[in-house]
Amino acid sequence: MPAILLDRVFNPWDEIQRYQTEELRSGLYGATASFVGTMRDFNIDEKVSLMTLEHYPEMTQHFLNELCDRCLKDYDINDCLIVHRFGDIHPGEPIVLTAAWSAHRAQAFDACRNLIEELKSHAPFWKKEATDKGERWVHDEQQSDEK
Amino acid sequence: MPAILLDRVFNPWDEIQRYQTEELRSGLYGATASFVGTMRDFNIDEKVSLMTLEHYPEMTQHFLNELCDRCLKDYDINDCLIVHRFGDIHPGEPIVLTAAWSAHRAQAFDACRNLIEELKSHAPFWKKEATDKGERWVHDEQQSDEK
Amino acid sequence: MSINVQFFASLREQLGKQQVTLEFTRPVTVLDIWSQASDGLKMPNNTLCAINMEYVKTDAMANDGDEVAFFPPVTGG
Amino acid sequence: MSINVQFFASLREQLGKQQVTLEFTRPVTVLDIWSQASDGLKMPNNTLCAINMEYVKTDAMANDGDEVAFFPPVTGG
Repeated sequence: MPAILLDRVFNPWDEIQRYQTEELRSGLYGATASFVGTMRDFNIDEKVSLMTLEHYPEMTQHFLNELCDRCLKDYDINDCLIVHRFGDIHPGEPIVLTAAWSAHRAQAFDACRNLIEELKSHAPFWKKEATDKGERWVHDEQQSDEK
Repeated sequence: MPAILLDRVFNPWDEIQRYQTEELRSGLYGATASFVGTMRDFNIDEKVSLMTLEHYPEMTQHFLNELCDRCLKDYDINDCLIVHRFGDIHPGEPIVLTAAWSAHRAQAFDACRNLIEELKSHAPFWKKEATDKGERWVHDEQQSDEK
Repeated sequence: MSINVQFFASLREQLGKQQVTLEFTRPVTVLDIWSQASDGLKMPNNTLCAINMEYVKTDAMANDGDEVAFFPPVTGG
Repeated sequence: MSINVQFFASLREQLGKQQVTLEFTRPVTVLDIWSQASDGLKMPNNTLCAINMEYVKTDAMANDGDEVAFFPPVTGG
């Protein structure tokens, strides 16, 4: 149930695979739900060329650790995983992965979705986009337009 | 938006990756939700050593194609994917993958979940398990215990 | 008219056949087809029926050349 | 008592500083800390506050050695 912060490009499918191969007993779980958030190359009708993700390292790690702990308590799951980028991110690159393993698909889906919803609402990250018209901080109201 | 039936072991994470690399423009979608159903090595308190998945080839393919079509109409998604095994399956092996790509995470989650729920309710597949006590057909009421 | 009848899973095993082709001289429902194909076995309550790959109810009419299938509740995914 | 104050994102840019250490001689609230650290800028309505990595309201009390952070609504994921 780790939460991993990364300052480099990552492959979410490799991360899921590596984690379940190394940490989970094959045959234990029947359902794996995952979500991957990827940087789009447009947002609110403007072309975005680069995004910089600022975070508050200790608090972000602390928050995501607690989120995983709560998720394991609140849902009937075997395990869960969060991977999140920070720093400079280019269009098409993955930003975040959340995943949950369970015996039951409803619990896997609900836990996976809870992870990303809580992360988006409360984890201390801030996006700054570079567009044709210059840099701008993404505001929370704009998130809904984004993904 | 293909539905793929396979009679061999497949790696769901490779399938997602291959599909989105080959078929989707990077930077187009912001949200990818996926579900993987895996064969567990126990069900209803019995150890299961082998599962045979029977299907009705033409109808199963037809049903899954229609399901993908409907999903693209009913949800605001860029694309979706179904991969499903048939034949002999061993514990730990993936049985099914559903995935949906969207600009919006809620639509990606809802579409992905709709695919697996509709598939489980209506796609013509039948599971037969080999346990210590012999072979048995899995009944629909037992599905809920499984995943 | 000729109807191609298919059975799957536990129904296939119970009836001891996967496929049979039946001839009829008058229009028939899916239930009529079951009666003729099933050697006297009453159709289990939860049986699902399809004509040409589409789910139908037991009172649906089949036409010449149709493929009619009977199977138990599905358990895929 | 000494308080380590941190600012992030647009607040960091607006105030032109990421970190400042303040000294107080009496117990203070998070809002008091903002007032002393923000060079007269009124706290934006949507500002989030944390003491030692936990979200708090502006009337929470800070203790010696605490890290107090101010930042705009979060936009991760």
